[in-house]
Amino acid sequence: MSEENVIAEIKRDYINNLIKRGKRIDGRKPDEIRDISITPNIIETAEGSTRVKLGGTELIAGIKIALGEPYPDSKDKGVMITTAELIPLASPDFESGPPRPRAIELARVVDRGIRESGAIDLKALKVPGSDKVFVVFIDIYPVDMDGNLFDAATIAVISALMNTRVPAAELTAGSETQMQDFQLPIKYYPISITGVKIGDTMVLDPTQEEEDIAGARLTVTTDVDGNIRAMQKGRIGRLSVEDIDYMVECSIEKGKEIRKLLMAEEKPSVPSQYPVL
Amino acid sequence: MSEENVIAEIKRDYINNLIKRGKRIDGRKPDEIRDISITPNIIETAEGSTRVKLGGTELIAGIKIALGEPYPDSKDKGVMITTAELIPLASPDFESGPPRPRAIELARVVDRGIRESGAIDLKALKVPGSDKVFVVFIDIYPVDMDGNLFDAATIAVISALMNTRVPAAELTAGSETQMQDFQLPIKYYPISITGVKIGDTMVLDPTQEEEDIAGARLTVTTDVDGNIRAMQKGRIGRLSVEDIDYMVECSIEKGKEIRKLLMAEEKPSVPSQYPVL
Amino acid sequence: MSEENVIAEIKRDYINNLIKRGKRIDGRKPDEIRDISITPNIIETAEGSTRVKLGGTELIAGIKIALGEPYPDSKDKGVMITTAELIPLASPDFESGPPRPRAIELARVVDRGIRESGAIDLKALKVPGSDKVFVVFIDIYPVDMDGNLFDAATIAVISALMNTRVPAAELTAGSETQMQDFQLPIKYYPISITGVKIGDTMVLDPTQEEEDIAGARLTVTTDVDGNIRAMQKGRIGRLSVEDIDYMVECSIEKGKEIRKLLMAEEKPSVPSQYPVL
Amino acid sequence: MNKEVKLLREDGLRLDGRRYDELRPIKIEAGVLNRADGSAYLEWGSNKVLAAIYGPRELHPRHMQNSMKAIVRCKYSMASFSVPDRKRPGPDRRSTEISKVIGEALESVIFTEQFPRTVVDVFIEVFQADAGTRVAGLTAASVALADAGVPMKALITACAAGKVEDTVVLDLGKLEDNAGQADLPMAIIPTTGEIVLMQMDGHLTPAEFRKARDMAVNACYQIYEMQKDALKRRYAAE
Amino acid sequence: MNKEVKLLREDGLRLDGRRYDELRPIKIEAGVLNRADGSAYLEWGSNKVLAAIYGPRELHPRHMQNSMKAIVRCKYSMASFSVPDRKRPGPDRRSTEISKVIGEALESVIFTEQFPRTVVDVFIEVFQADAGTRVAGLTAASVALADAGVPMKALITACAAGKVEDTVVLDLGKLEDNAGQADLPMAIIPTTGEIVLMQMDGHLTPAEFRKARDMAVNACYQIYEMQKDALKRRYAAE
Amino acid sequence: MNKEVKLLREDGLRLDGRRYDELRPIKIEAGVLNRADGSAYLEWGSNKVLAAIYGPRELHPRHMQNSMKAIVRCKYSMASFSVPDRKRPGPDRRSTEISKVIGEALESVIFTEQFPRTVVDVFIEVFQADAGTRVAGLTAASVALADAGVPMKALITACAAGKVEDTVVLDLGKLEDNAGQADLPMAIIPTTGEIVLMQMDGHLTPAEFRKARDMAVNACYQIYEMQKDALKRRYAAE
Repeated sequence: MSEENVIAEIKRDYINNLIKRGKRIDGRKPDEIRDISITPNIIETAEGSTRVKLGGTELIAGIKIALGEPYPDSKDKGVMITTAELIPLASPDFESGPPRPRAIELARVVDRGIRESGAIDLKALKVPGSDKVFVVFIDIYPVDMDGNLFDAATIAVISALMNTRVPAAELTAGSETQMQDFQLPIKYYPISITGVKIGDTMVLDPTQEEEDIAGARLTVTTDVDGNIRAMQKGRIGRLSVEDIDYMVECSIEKGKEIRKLLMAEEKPSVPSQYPVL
Repeated sequence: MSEENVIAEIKRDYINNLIKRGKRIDGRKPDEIRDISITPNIIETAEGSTRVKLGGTELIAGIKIALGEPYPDSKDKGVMITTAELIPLASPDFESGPPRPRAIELARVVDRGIRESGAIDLKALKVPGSDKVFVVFIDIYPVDMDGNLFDAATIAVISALMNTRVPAAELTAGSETQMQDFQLPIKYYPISITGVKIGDTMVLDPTQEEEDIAGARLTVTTDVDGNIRAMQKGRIGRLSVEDIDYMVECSIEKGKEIRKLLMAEEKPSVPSQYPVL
Repeated sequence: MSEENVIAEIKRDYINNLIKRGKRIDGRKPDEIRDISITPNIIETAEGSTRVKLGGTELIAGIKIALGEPYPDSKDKGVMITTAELIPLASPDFESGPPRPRAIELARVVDRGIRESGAIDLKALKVPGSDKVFVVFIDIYPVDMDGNLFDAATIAVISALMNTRVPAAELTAGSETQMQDFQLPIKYYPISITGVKIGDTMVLDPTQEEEDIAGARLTVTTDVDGNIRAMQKGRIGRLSVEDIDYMVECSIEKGKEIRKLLMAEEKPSVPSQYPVL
Repeated sequence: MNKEVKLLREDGLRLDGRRYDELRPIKIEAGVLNRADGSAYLEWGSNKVLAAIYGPRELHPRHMQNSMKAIVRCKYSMASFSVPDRKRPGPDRRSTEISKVIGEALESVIFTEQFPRTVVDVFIEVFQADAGTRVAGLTAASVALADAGVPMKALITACAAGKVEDTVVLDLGKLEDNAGQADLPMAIIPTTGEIVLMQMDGHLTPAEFRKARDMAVNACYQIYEMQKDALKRRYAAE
Repeated sequence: MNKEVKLLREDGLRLDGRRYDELRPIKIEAGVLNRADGSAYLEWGSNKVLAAIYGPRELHPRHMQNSMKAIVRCKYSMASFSVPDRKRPGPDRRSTEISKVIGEALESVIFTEQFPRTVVDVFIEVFQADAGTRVAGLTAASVALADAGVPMKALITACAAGKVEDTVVLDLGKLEDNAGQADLPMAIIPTTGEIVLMQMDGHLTPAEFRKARDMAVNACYQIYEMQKDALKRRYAAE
Repeated sequence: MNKEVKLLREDGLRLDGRRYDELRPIKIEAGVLNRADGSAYLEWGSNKVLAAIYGPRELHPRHMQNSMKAIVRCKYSMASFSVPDRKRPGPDRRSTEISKVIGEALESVIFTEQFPRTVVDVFIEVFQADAGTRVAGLTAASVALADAGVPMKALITACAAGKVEDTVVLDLGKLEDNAGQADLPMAIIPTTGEIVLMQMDGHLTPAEFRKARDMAVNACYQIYEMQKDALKRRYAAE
């Protein structure tokens, strides 16, 4: 066994032993999530944007709006496309190149939460008197990866959508149906909560160190009514029925707290390491 | 020399010595082809399909029909596009990823046999009163690779084309030229026969083990009139003029037998290892 | 240190010492460029073409013209697209595959020289009475790489553009605005001069051996009026302000000589190793 | 979701005549391919799926090897003619995600520490697609792994439940999937009841979720018997 | 170039109120990321750029290693929402060229011989783009390299000058860049005055070129102070 | 195939004045490139083709090496301006197949066992294309291999025959190829008469096939003399 592996082994045992006693390396309880800082409107070139810090994890979501074609089977609805780029700037574990499974899973799980909860009123994105619709491009860029991208991304995306202005005037300029700019219509506010299994314990909002040694991961996205909109089990490992029921509960409960943060006019903000972005 | 190479060497000698005496490892004579089982209409989502078993080699061809644009230099003709995917499910020698030379050669040789023999009446695939034509997508999927994909693919494709129904009613629905569904018009029935050179002998319909040690490969596609429609020499190695003349003869002769199988109302069928597909 | 590295080291020292004494391995002075042979009209399938030999470096530029769409922000102008393929035929240092940074840099630096000097009168490439414009495809193929592709490419491209005939009759046949063929309108004749720093000396028009041991590279493209149209510093290394001023001077001066070659009705030609291409 | 499609008939049965908790017909056959180290063919309703295993085998290039355990690679893909509109060959985002979650589910039961530096390749090819290809593929792949003799803690078994017209039902068919309100594909280890794959999208109350989950888990036990049966027939044939 | 845009006001100042030789506001902060070995955030006018360093670290696959020195890899890229029309993710020809010249500029001051067989990865991400992203990115990357403790001969500093309405001006903004007559991005080693990056396109007489060059070089010295300041604040914070 | 084009004139000659069994003009020159280990330039009618050889040289990455023999890699490609409509750079399916069959033909005569673990790279670039680029490319590549000193059993030589207006003719030109009824490109080892490349598409009776084949083989002997001549001139020049 290499020296590197020995150190990893020791750390694994240490974290495991802590968690057996209901403790975590950063002092949190297993069901405690890290401080969340939400900074909307940070990118002027985007139609909507938000930076989220979730403990040491930092992530930017940006929204761009364009004119485009609807899907053939829903011609009266706008289109929403979600992409995540795991840029290697954010972590030594991310590599350059075309999107890999991990980035695709992240984008698709966030997308399902937004889409299945009907967060965006896509029917309001049809251009009247035209075959065109507005296309909402949601782009997710982790910039500092310390675990739990799923939840950070969902919060950032919902917040960015909430502050998105559809530049309809410019996009429909010169056409027969000149429109006014309008606020992107958001109907629901899904929030995801993710936990990983370490030993026999479900640990919420894991850090990178915790993810490194964790077994199964479960993400549960719930809506304002406490209903489930999306779930995703990931990573190698097994969950019990009880683990899952517990995560559903946590998602409903913690979702309420996070939704409050999102709605607050004054966003809470942990001290920012750098001033504006 | 590694142990693996030693075993390969021993097998090579064994097969070579057998063939010198006019025998093959599976008991066939050099000019004997394996049992053929043709099972048409196995895929309901395809417009046409056939599974072929050629000894231990198994392969599925599927046909899809779509509306599309004709080629600029033949605006009155339908379009035919042939693709082969050497999915790694079928052989340890196949790799994931974009089509490699071997898959491209397979698709193009099968395509030439079909195309050059005028097997499909492409003129019947123009949509009357429209710029559009029907596009015939031929897709070839080996699922178990025990040698001689070329011949298995040609048989499967011809059979699948024979049982292809053009869904013209659905594809032209709502246009000015509403059509009825019709059977894909097949005019000719090209059959390819492939042999490889082992030592001084041309060996027909080689197994994987035989391909592993063979020199040159020659595929000859002939039509119902005994004329040649396509040829392809492949692999590293040399052929004599006599080898080639012999393969032309074999193709004409064996082609007749296989064409009979194709035309038989009751398809012969070797016992299927699994029931339906 | 491997044997290969030792030999490289010895050669490096040798070239360095020569240059300290104002000499070069092929007998040139540091500010001397190699013999240039310009052979236009070598490819009949191209609308314009030129082969350039610059010492041991040989390169072909070809021009194709097609109909296409203008850029949205300059609807009254033709389009010019420059591509370089560093085909592995030309050098053991070139690899197969999609364009790599080096090929992209070459194409973009040549493109900027042509584009920024307004060499092609793009306004003359609008098809009257149509939304279409003529697209000028410039393709650069080094075939033998002995250093300084930038300058060889710029000369070859300018020469090829000078002998390009726009096949307007064929391209507009059948449309409402039938045009006559015409000569591609060339307004300016930018020439680039490239030098590399070896030790403390700027060495013009480096060979491959010189590039192998050189530090910074600077390319300066100047026009007929002695003004600067494009510059590109490349490679790892540093330049002084004096180095840069010197290269600007060289570009203006040598540019004049090369422009004379381009304009000469009888092109000078070093003995060609092979007759026609 | 199109509300105009009626998915439940007046007699309370589903469009295809099934009860709310009834599976579509399933057939499994193990060991159907010659070249693969293990294989299985599975039909589930109108789904037709092949799974093949290669390995444990040496992994190249070497710097991809893990010195502590085997790598499990899973590739789920759909034949171009498996769906109504021809699918372009090559992986898309959907199949990439499905490959990932199926591979992780399978690796959860493989004793990968027993053969470090190697790779176990799992290939799943869908030749005809109805709804539920991922649970069909995973169920087949699990049998194929057993057929290949890859050391596993247990077989795993997959099934989906969902919601149509406000009713929780088992194993959605294509029409139900397209017009339904929720889909919950799952995979469990029948011998322990643990969950190794779970995805959901749509709208479920916590009570509906528990109902759907229990329905899918119960169905897994039925399918597990078919998996074991296929393997017994396979061993008997040898 | 559109001649109808007026870039200089009647009072001789530029559209955004700057003098001809005035920089846009610049903010630099070092050490802003947890995971990277070194990092810097930089705002320059409306440009918002992050740079991160990973390495020196082992390079895989091994046949890419250089036994005599470290490899420096630079990847400059723009977030999809950093420009008015959404940019498709993935490298394009422009960003490939910029990555190349920035990487070469940086490698000109790194002591690569000190850590053979390794790679130093430089990642530059533009989140909001105004004109001048390459000089912004390079200036940030240089600070990030220092923050990472990568041994360097010196910091490098970048700035552009250009020409608008026949006037040589410093640090072109977006409107000026689009409608301007020349752009000259440069990077220098402030401690020696040597040039490590220089690109130009447009139309400059030799005299205009020298004027623009000197203007850019002088501005680099101002920016150099901000770089050192950012690093001092960073060390002070530790 | 367009039946309205007349390919044979009233005097029995072909559109370009050739007899039915007459080759187009061919020029071959060996050793035309400095950097390549071997090279040849060939004109054949209006085809203009360069071939270059690199190797035997070390193959990376190492796990691609064959410990028993050299790998032969062949890349045939067409310059973007070599055809009437600009060709997009990069390999297409046609050139991939041609690369494969040419590479296999060449490897049939190379003593690859003499230099295991290496690679011999064969690059063929078509700068101007008339019909018959693959036989032109293969004929050039064979000369280039000899020029490179790669140990070979023999030179190989390629030529095509075909059928136009029910007549078997040698070496189809572009018009004949487009409107013809069959094309039969072949390559032989002139010293033994063995065939190393053969492809056919169209419609030939067995008798026509034999006639076309013999015509192509006979022409190969003529071309073989030109190949040897080019190599002699090359050696004389040294």
